[in-house]
Amino acid sequence: MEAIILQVLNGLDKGSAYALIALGLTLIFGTLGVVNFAHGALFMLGAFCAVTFSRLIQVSHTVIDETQKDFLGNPLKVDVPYIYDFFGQAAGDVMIDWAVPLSILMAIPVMIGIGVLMERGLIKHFYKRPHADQILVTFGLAIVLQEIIKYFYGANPIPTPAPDALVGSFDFGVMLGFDPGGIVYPYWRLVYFLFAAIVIAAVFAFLQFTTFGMVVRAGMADRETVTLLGIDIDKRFTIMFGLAAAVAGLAGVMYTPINSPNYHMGMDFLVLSFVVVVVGGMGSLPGAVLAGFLLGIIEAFASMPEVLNVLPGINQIIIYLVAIVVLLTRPRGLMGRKGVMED
Amino acid sequence: MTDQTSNAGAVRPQTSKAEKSGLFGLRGKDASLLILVAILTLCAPFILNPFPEGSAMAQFNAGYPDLMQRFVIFGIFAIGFNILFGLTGYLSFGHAAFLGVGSYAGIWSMKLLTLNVIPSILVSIVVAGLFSLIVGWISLRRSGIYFSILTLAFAMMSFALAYSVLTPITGGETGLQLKYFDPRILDGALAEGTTPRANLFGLEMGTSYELAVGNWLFTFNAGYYIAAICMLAAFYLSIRIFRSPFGMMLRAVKSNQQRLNYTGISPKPYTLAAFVISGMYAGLAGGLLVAMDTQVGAERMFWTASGEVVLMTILGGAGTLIGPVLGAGFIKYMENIVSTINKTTLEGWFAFMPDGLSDVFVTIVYPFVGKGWHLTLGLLFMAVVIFLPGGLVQGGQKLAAMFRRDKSGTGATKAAKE
Amino acid sequence: MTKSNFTRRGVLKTGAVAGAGLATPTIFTGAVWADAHSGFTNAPQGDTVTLGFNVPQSGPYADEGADELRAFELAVEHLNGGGDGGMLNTFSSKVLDGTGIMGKRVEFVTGDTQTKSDAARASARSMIEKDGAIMVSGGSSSGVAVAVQALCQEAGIIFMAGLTHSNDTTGKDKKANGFRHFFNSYMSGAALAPILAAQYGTDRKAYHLTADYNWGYTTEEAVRSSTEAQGWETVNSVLTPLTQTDFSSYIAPVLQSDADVLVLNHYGGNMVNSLTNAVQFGLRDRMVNGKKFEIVVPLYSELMARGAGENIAGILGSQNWDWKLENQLGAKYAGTNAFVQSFGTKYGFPPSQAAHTCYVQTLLYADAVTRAGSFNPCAVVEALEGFEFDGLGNGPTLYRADDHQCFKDVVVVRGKENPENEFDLVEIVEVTPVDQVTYAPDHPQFAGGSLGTCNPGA
Amino acid sequence: MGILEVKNVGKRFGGLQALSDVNLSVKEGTVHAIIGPNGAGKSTLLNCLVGKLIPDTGSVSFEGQSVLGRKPHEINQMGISRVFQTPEIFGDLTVMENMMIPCLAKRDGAFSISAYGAMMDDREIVERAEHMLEDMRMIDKREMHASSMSRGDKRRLEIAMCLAQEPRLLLLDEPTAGMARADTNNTIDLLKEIKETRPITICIIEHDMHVVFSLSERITVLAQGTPLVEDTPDKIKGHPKVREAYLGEQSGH
Repeated sequence: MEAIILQVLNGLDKGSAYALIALGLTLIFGTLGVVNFAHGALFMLGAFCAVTFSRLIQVSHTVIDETQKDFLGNPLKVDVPYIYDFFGQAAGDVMIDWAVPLSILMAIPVMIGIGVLMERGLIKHFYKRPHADQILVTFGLAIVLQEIIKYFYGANPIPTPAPDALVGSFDFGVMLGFDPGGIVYPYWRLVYFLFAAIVIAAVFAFLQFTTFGMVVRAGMADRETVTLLGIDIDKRFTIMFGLAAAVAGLAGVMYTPINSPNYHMGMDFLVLSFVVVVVGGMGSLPGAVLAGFLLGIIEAFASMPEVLNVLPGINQIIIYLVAIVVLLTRPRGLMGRKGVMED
Repeated sequence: MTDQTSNAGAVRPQTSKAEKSGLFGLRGKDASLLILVAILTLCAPFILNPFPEGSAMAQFNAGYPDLMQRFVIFGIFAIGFNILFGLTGYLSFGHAAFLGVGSYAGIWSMKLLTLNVIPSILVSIVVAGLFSLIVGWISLRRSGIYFSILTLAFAMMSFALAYSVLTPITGGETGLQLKYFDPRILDGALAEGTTPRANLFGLEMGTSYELAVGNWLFTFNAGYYIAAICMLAAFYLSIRIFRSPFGMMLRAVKSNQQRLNYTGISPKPYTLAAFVISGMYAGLAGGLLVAMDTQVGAERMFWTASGEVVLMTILGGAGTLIGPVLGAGFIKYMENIVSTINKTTLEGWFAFMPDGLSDVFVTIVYPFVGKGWHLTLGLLFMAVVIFLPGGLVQGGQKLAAMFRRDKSGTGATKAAKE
Repeated sequence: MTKSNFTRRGVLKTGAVAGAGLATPTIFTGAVWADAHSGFTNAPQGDTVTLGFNVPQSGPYADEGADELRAFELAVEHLNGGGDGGMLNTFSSKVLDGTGIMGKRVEFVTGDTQTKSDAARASARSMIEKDGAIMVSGGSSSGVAVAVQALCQEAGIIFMAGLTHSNDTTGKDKKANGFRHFFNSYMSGAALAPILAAQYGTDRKAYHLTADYNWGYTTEEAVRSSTEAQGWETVNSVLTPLTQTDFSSYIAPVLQSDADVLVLNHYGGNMVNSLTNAVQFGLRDRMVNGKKFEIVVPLYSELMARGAGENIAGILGSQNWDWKLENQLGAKYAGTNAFVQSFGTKYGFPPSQAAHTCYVQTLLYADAVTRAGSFNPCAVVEALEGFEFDGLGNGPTLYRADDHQCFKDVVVVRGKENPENEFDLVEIVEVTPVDQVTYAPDHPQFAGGSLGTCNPGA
Repeated sequence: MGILEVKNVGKRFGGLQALSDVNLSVKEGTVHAIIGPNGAGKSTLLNCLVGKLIPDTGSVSFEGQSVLGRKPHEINQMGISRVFQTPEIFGDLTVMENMMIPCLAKRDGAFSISAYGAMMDDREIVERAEHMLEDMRMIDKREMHASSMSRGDKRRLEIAMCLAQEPRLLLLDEPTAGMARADTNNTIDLLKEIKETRPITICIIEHDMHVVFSLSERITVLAQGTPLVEDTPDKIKGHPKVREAYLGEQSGH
């Protein structure tokens, strides 16, 4: 029982990441009709916003400490962050400790900026071009973005820990009446799940309750009519792109304490996020979220030793197997609409 | 010299008036294109080695057997992919699986039957064809992005299984290689410790003939020529398919499936046939890879490998005859040549400059070569698709058009076109 | 007309200077050069010799590749008499004198393996066919090492493996032309087991998470058999996909089991992520059966430790070499400081074990050629087989003739609780002496292969 | 016994009874029009005839054979061709190629691989297609891309493609919808010509009464999913039930 609850939690947690990335992807994919292979790169850029932020607030000046030696026997150079000078050591340490959550403040404007820049500078010119051209240009862009990150940050993963208060895990089971130690779950993963839930809810609320959102939803359903109504759909598409980039970026920021970010993490998630979007159904936001959680949970269960003993290797293929079964039984994924990206 | 399908079927009125077929049943432009490609392929050892050995530019020479083989083999792969994607518009994102399955089949044929490459290539084609029949039969129930994801799913499952659970059959991480103690029922046993080598009735694939002209060294490699002949055959066949009723049906599938259905034609068998044909092309490419270099690793089925052939085709010009081959050459050249340029090489190039200046140049160029070759590749993808929407072929056409405009009225145009 | 399986490009490449004197282009057939080469692939002509350094420059191991490349460049510099000479000064064999190899200046070409066996072979073939490399070295995974080793065997040149840890490289896939200085899965297991028993007791229950590919299998098998020999029990072992990034669903069942040790048979990104996830789930602070829960990582690397950050604190693993060896354990490991000194001076930080093994391999090759008096691969093989040496940082070492594997002490390390800087993340716990990690050439974990005979190529 | 017999056909979409108890008999060699106000179920009925929809109840038979359960291309091969409301042609192909495809379908059936011989070497098909284009006075446009033609020409091409298969029954779904008056008249003339020169039955769904009354010999009026009356055009014109059905909604027609 504990094992099952734990795997559901794991599934929800994996699912949150899938759902967040897929949500942004399907906003672009389903509304703008653009196959965006650079979406994984946006996720990666978000993660590196966190890395950059925590480096920025640790920008230091060097003090030579004659009492200590480095590995070659020279006097040791000690770095003192400027932030100590500004806020004092105690406040500075707190800020460095909370760098990841704080970097959300930086990531939102940066990611929206990148998204808008991408759309205005590049994607805009590709709305009318064939999907093949969109694939080529966004794939090229994804490579360029990740190579730039590699140039500055290297290829190795960069540890970006959660704040000390949120490190460690939480005995969930005791609350539910299980034995202590039965269901222990890391704080940060719970934070991630809650965060994802909030972002997803915010995106849905935005689309549901604002005029802007209504127009966009109308545009998803029938783009031509909306254009005929004299609404400047282009401008809205730009904003949508910025929004999608921000969602992907935030997913990346908060993901850094779970797994150390590296420059190709976007590519690792790219294929999976396409699978999630398509299983959810093209043009359906709830579909993307549902598929994200569904695939997350199924993946978690497939990696249980009990399952693997019966079906060795099922963990290798389960996501793809589920995708095939879903697409064969439901022609347009779980909640897809007719005619979106079907030709 | 290169033409797009859209006006490819483009049959001029006079040609339909029972003009007798030209080269192997090809007419006019098609025949010239085939001849041109044949000349380029057969003279590749010269064309790809324009710089003398030992010179600073020798770095850019691509006329060594391995790369030449890769050019033509991935050319075959892309030509086959183009039959599916360029004609029917169905974007398969899992074609590398057929290449991989073909390779595994090929190496097992060399392990179990004989080191001769002919049976091995045939086995590759057949097995890849059967596998693509199964995958295609299932995946073609859906269209558009749903089809792409189904093929992707099959390919990723193939990769994941080959890398892990199927290790006894595929060798997993370390891949499959030939051993002297493999059974090989059609060949005599090899002496202990010898290295088994793929051959064509005794002619080993690695055999090379070297020709030195002054400082130039040209390598004529048996394996390359066998692969090149396969490529020419594959290219010829693809022209025939493009021009055939079958090819027209495939373009009709891309254009309007609804009308096709109401014209009494079932699109599915046509797309399935195209899928299987392109799967067999992939199998041929896989078989040739094994014949040239007797080793298979599961990575060649990873999704990035499937993505690569998509990029090759689009980069060269999807739906054009020669585009995919150009795209394949372009990407493989970047991968194999640009990635080997290191700092020392750069310093060599800019050595003629004053110290400070050469450092500046090295610093500017360095991020784009060697370990930064991916960056250059990404930038070039974007540049091509932004400036040449029809791919490299369109670039060629633009150049040709410029050339023609310059010469117009001189009469040279006609001569050049003949 | 001559038949050759691989070209002798080196002939012309270096002979070009002479050829340039010809005013009119003359057509030669290959036969003209027949008397100029000495019966093996890429025999160096003129006054230079070309080595090929094939390392991952893109993909997840790019940083490790970059470090290997730094070491290669340093080795070439030292061989050509540049710098401070590094380990040439401490190497027990004294034939290398800083004039290149046998008086020929060492040049090198580089390539990108992308950590894919296909790409690695393509890159190696370009070095052999185009650049006339006489030896290929480098690499960061066993898949690549096995693939390139087989290629070098076919081509008739020497392969000096870089970082490759799977038993297969000198086990079922061993080749006469290939040599491995790095240690292997078996040695990791054998070195770790006694120390694990000493540190954590003999009554332990281990849970293995294993990367689902060859290296993972051999490592798990090695660690498993040697810990079981110490009295440990293996309660479970689960295979994880190579492409996995989030290991939470594999870690959670560990909490449900009664295991008190988690062994992570992972490398690279897998290891960074699985360890980070395991620590997130509080495994490091967990108590089971009244014992403190422990995590073990059989193969450690500095770069992975850097990626995992503070999560590695207190976690045991094994290494081929560590830059602090000589400082902490004395002159037995001479060479270490000399290497660290020249590497650190040139690049500003201490070298990784991948850099060390690549540097040493290059020196060993150069030394073997010089001792053999020939670049002929068969002569080199003969010179390296059974070669005993010292002063290259690992203490006395043997290149065993039976499988071309180096036998030397294995370093057992532990992640530091409070690292002082990002290059000093592990502390040396103990060194397991060489005789404890030596195995018979026909050990079952290495069965199924044969070296074959050396191949000098054309 | 008509060439097309529709008996008791019913079709339901969720809560909407689109068709109920439809009976229809189209006599061979006639032009039969189906008219009715918007939402009367005309298009649903047509889709049931060509296999795009499967009726919930009843039967549809063509020349005595049931069409139910057959796929659209199979029904087409039985001898029924369909013209769409917006012309459905192969936009990326040339006019000549557009023409050759139905010729091939006629000769080779639903699927045949001839991947080797060049299309243009197939004398029989080329001649047949050229002949058809000449008939339709489109031969001068043979090298044009179909998508670049005017709407009237697209319609003409689509009809030509249907005729090339020599169908026994031609179904037309509002063939003049969205056309200018001149194009409409051209289309009427074309259809008249077809009727006179070919042994073919035509079933037409149309809004435009001008078209209906200039062409048809029998008219079925559909309202709310059931046939109201079936008679000759003259009788339909003054029929009280028809007036009733149209009045209030679209008496303008």
